[in-house]
Amino acid sequence: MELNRRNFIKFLVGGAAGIQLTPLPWKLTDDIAIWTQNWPWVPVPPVGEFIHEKSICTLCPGGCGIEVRKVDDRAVKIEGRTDYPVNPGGICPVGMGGLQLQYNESIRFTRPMKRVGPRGSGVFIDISWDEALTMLAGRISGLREKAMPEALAAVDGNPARSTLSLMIERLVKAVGSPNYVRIPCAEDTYEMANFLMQGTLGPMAYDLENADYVLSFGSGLLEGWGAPGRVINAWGLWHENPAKKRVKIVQVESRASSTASKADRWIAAKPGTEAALALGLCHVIIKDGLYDSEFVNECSFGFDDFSSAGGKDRAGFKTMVLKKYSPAKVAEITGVASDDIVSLARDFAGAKAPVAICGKGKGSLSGSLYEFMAVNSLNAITGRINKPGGILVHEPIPLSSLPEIDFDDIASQGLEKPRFDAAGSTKYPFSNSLINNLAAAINRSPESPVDTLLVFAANPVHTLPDGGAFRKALKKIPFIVSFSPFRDETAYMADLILPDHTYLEKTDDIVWPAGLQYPLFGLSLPVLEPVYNTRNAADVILKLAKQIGNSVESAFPWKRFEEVLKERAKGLYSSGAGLVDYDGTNPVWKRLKEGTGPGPDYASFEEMWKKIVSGGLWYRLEHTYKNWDNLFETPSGKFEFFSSKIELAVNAYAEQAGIDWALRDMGLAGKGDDVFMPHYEETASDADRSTFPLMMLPFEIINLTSTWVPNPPFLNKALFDTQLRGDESFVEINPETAAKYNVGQGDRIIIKSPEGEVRVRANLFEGAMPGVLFMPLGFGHSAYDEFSKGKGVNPNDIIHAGKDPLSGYPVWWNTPVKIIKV
Amino acid sequence: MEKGHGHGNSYGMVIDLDKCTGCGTCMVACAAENNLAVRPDESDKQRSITWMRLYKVTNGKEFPHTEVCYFPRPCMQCDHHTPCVSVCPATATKMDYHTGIVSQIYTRCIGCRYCIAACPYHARTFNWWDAYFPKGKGLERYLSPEVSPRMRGVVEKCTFCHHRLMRAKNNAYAEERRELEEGEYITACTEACPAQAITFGDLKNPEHKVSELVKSRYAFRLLEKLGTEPKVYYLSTKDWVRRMADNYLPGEFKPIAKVKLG
Amino acid sequence: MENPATSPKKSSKGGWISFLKGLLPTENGSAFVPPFSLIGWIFLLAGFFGAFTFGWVVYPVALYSRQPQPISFNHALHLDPDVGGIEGDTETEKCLYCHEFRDDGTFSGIPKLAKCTECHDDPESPLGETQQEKEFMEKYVAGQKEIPWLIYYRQPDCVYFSHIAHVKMGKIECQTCHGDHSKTEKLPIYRANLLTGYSINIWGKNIAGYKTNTWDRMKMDDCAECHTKKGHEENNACFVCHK
Amino acid sequence: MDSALFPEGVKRCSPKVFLLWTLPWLCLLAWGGLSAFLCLYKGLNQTNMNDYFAFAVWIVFDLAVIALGAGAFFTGFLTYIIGKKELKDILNAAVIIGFICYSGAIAMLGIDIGQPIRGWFIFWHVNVHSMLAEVSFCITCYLGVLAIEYLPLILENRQLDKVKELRLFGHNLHGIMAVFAATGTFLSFFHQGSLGGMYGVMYARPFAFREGFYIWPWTFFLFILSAIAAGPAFTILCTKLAEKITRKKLVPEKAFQTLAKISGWLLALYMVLKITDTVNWIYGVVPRAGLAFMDFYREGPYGVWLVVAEIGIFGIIPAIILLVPKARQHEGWLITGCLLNCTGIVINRFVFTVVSLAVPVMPFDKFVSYLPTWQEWGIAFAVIGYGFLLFSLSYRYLPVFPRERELNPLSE
Repeated sequence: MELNRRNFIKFLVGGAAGIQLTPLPWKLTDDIAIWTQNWPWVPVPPVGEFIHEKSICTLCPGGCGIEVRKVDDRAVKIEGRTDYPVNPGGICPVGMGGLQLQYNESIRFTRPMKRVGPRGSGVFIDISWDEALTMLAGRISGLREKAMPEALAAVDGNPARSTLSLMIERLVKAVGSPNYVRIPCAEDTYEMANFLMQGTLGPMAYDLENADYVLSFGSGLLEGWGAPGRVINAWGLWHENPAKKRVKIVQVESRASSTASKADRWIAAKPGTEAALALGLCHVIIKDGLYDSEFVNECSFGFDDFSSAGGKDRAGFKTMVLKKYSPAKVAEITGVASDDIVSLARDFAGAKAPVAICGKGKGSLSGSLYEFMAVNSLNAITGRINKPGGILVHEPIPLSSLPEIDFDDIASQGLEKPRFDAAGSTKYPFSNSLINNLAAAINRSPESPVDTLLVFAANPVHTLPDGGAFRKALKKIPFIVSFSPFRDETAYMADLILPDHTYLEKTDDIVWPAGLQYPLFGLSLPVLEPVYNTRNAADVILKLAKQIGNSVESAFPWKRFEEVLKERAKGLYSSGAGLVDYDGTNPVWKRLKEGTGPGPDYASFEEMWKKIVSGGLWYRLEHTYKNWDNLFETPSGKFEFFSSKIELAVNAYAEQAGIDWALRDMGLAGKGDDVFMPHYEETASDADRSTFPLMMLPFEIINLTSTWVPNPPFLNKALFDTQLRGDESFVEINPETAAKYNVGQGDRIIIKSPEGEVRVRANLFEGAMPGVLFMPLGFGHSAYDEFSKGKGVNPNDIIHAGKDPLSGYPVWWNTPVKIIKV
Repeated sequence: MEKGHGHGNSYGMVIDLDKCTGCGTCMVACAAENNLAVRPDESDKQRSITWMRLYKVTNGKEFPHTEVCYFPRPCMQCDHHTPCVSVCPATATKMDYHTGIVSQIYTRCIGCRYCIAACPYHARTFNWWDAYFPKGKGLERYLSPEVSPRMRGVVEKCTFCHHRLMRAKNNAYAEERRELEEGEYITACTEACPAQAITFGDLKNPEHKVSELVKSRYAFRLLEKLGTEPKVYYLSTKDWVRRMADNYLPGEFKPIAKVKLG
Repeated sequence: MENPATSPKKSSKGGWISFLKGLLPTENGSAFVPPFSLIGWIFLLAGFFGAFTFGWVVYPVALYSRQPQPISFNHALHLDPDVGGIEGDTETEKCLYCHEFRDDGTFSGIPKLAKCTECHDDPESPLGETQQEKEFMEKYVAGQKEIPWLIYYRQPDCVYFSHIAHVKMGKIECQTCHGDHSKTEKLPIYRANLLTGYSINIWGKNIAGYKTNTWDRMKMDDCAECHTKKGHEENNACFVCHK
Repeated sequence: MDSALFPEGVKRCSPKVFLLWTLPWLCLLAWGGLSAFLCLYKGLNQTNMNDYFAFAVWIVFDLAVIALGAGAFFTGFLTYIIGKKELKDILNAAVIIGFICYSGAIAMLGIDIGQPIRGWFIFWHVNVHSMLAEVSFCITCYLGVLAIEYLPLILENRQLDKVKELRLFGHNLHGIMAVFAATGTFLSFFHQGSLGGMYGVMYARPFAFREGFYIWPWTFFLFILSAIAAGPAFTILCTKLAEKITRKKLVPEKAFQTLAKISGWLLALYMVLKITDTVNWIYGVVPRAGLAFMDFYREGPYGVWLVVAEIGIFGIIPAIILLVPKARQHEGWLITGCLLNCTGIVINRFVFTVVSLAVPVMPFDKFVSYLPTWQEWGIAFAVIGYGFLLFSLSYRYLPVFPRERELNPLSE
């Protein structure tokens, strides 16, 4: 019986038959199917115990309360807190996507590093913390030995008033350098305006929830302005009952943003003419006698004409406004119909609790001083200052200030030297930092005056609206240190990386969330163990100070950052007021109206501190409304429509070469007494309008970060394909304008400005003002990972930045451009 | 009005479009809650996986009278003759008459995409790729164990965060309860919405706010004429917005007389 | 085309019968050669039974891995009233002593080291002298390292299972699904399906999927069967057990 | 060289020529093979399908070939059940074409689904309400039937025929072919219908939705009718093509004429019903959804011309051609008629698949366009290549056309 072909076939046939009668083929089929259900390359999230940790989001100055849901030690979700007064439950998309910033190795620095590749290549090698600190301490001490401590400069993007930013400023000062520079934001302009007209230093505080008529001059209430969790919640409240809607929202903006198009009324004023509009409204209100005579007569200065020392007759605010801002004229300037101006003014003045607010977009970009003053005047003449639903004027939050530094000789000599950005000089008397000037100074001089630059929580290379000036300046700075936890564009330019924790891993404080109408001190707590070898920047500063020694060391007598926070909190306790418990049942803004609140809900400082550390906040309900007679700290002791401070400053500067020169040099087009009062200045531009017939205006959207914080990839899902398609971002352009250049939907165009050009696609949008191109901020990263790198273009690259008169802040809303169809 | 079949609950959602600001937090919350796959390029909206998707509509008027409105669109959990359920050949999707929620079982789905074709709301998306979790990036560390990540080649859709219902039940059981209070079970998007534009609850339970809201004169649903009886309702005082929600023959649409404000 | 077999006329009548006849070997008709010689049958059957035994005997063994647990554990000893400190009026309560419910109603499953160290916190704590016990103290307790237990009854990721719903609300005994472990002195070898990674306890020890006890198998049908038997058809809805 | 395998007494080209002839089809197969590999290994991202075009070119092809393959069961039905004996001469060809169409379609479906390995869930976890389940069941079973119908022909190969038991087996299979023809007919009627049902039941898609009789929407019956109208036409086309290529008369004209006549009548009947259905839809389903007929054709490349083409040019005209004896007896006209007929059915399947999905239902939803990738084309064309190859091989080695020998006597 040999095994020939036929028999072998029989053998196989038998086998085939036999196997059918066993489980093998059937179980195999099933198992292979089950294999596809459990493919090894599909991640299986580990199970464990669910834990919830409360903290505060510090991705923006809004400081919303967040609760992090964890599985054992792994964070799996961020949710809004309902037991935190700023945001009752909701947060913004960025905060919601926060975990993608925490758990993404390719956008984070995992340990200290030093540069090996060429600048900007982002090639670093790992080093130890000791090595890194020694390197930096050595460099700084070196500068001090060379008696040029001022060559140390710091760029700080942490919220103003935050303890960390104080520590950074303190470090720079202690070393002996005046060059502590901040990233400018709307609040800086706002505080300047307040300082000039009210003499107060308190932060921006709008009682939105209690207002019944909100006139917003470009504030992106729905684009992430202030604390998004709070403002958007307020929006919800305003629309609670459609049947009897109480609140009216009016948006002044040149583009149908979410805010503009969802508002009850949209006033489309040309960008940069808001001041004129505000004054136009004042005109109507004054003319119709709708203004608050009590406030104007009793508590204000410079409303009516007056004669100054020496019997010189001066024209007051009233005269100026009546003379120069008639609806007709304003209509001409702003492009808003004069009837609209009139009706708007009457609605505003007629409302029970109106408030006019300013700070364009998210408020993360600087504003125009005179515009803010004009809006302030609008609130003033209607008597909306320190009234429920109006603007609340507060003392700064009573945190105790850090002990005085006793400077050694090197330091004090260094501090004598002028700031590189000339902020606070006679030319820019009211600004305390001008980053655009710093860049200019460096670019101007052959050798960078800055030797060592420390960068904290900032990505100026990408976020500054300066047409790339700062990026250029960085190339000249010999030594750059980045404290960023993220691999951002600025960090790529750095020589030394001292990575900070992410906001979920570190202790930090929120001092007065942006725009909130009552004082609040929040504590952001580490809800996660640091996943990488990073350190809280504040603790790094403490270590650094030790190593530098001398007066620097003595300026930082603390071991850990928590000690500093606790020490500052002592001030809250000694203020003898404030609450640390909040259960979310009765919103603070409701209780605020009474102006009185229960006494402190803690007996001792230790008790208060323990509660703050657990609950995360301290806030105060007491507020004295309408205390106009003792509220203002101006030279006149009144609200100054006519700012004596400006007058003094201008005259002081004029001593050098006469008033006309002074005005010109300060960038003022206005003449005479106008310049001391809120007035409209046409934004100066050196560009030739015939070659650049169009305007480009960058805008912010809530589901795309435009600050130093990377964009969580989840948010890309929420972008429309008319905002980003593939790697191309879109510019919003009015169909009418598009037709002129025969540009169709989706066409590729080049936008050219004096600073350069970018390639984008066109999105035809009726809501865009004709003649203006609108580009979203936040695209065009050259750093980070595949989720954002190389996606779209960054309008900042082509912004033709001017200077705001008097304040000197960058003007980003006036870029002349032309388009070329590809 | 009697919703759903049999007894039990009929969970539904009411979205106030006047409150909705189009911020997209609902989308992000949904993605984070349900382990949605994120690819480097999410700009191809025909292939990007979203359970809750925002549609942007404008009234088409020219500058400066343009108005924009956003339609957040989860799965409608159609109550009647659910289009996707009857067509699925492998019984991978079913309507649970005790919750009114339409399930989708990824491990059962064979990826024929018939359900996608049958759904007029585009509420269903297909996994064209393997989930994107490159080695060494560590993205998978934020995944929640409550929702199973999907494999390539299957269809997925909004589940009304069904796992949250299970979570709520577990909590109740721990307290020896069987019945859930209103608000104990809400979806991630409802919870996240900073404008409180979304209300979630049991349409069958007169106590629940939703059953009140759906009676509003401003309430409407998407493509009601098709008779799919969605359990997702919308509210808007704007006629042009309500008109956007369905196809109308000339003269068919009945505007609501504007109510006086204040 | 002389071949009559293919010409339609013939085949049209009595197709069936001749068809079957053709298959059988028949003696009559001298020209006829039986299709299967004896040797042919031998080969056929050899193939048949070879495959048969392979499918029933070899395959089931080859399909599963064999992994011992990191260290041994003696349920019986821990539950012994004279030895272990484990209390509880009912069997279930005793199980829950270590395999406990969390406050949010979730189930902790296999205890974490912390649970063990509640009793075995220091060298003085009650413990035997075996090598395994030494290793437990040194490697895990001292080293604060979680024990990488292999879990027999871990369902795949697509499955959601609420213990509290079954144990607390459904009043189901632990052993109904897990069998009685209170008497076991050592942990069985862990066996996982090499293709699917499923523990053998899920698909069932019997290759044919045949089960005698309720705890022999933990497939979907077993859950459904019990739900139906207990009159809880509503719990057979997909999303009740799938996530 | 391989002449030993040829059917007796017929002439076949030389192996070289034959190889040359198969080359292009082999290339198509290779292209398809590569595409298939990519789609199975990397996933369906290799295609241009998306969540708007969930079904695309593959499904269009599937539906088309299945409809055109209907010639097999219908010819079988006419031959064995109705007893049109003259069709025996073309039946083998019809069966092979059917087999090609169905096996091709099933192969494509296997790649089209996202989880092929779990494909059998359709059968194991079947949802009886799903038309797709019905389709899957029927076409798989029917493919089996076709295989059985194909088998005896294979066994008639000259060499295989030498093995006695095989010959007996084949011979007896022949005997009971009527049974399978009946089964095939039953199965086919159902799945052809269910394919139409698939679209008819998508009642949230006003473009495709139809009312109907009991659980079956009108499209169910329309699809059956259109399939049996086009199937024979396609059989005629293929056979004619074979005749042209081989430069031989393979089938007596009578067979063609019978098929053409029947096809013509069925097409005419189909057209009547199709038009009624369309009108009924325009005044029923469409306005109820708040739409007007023209709304479906406002955007994109799919205009009303599609309707005109489908019903007019590729419906009524071929019907007339095939019904007028004078016309259909003229070969040129016959072929034109059959071509138009088949094209019409393909358009119909295309419209129901692609246009149904392309037309947005939500008012604020936008129209998106779709073009297949080379991978999609590759798999689609592979089916054609496979068809040509299998038919050529069958023709070369099997007595596909029983009358070939007498129609083309070898000149010694």
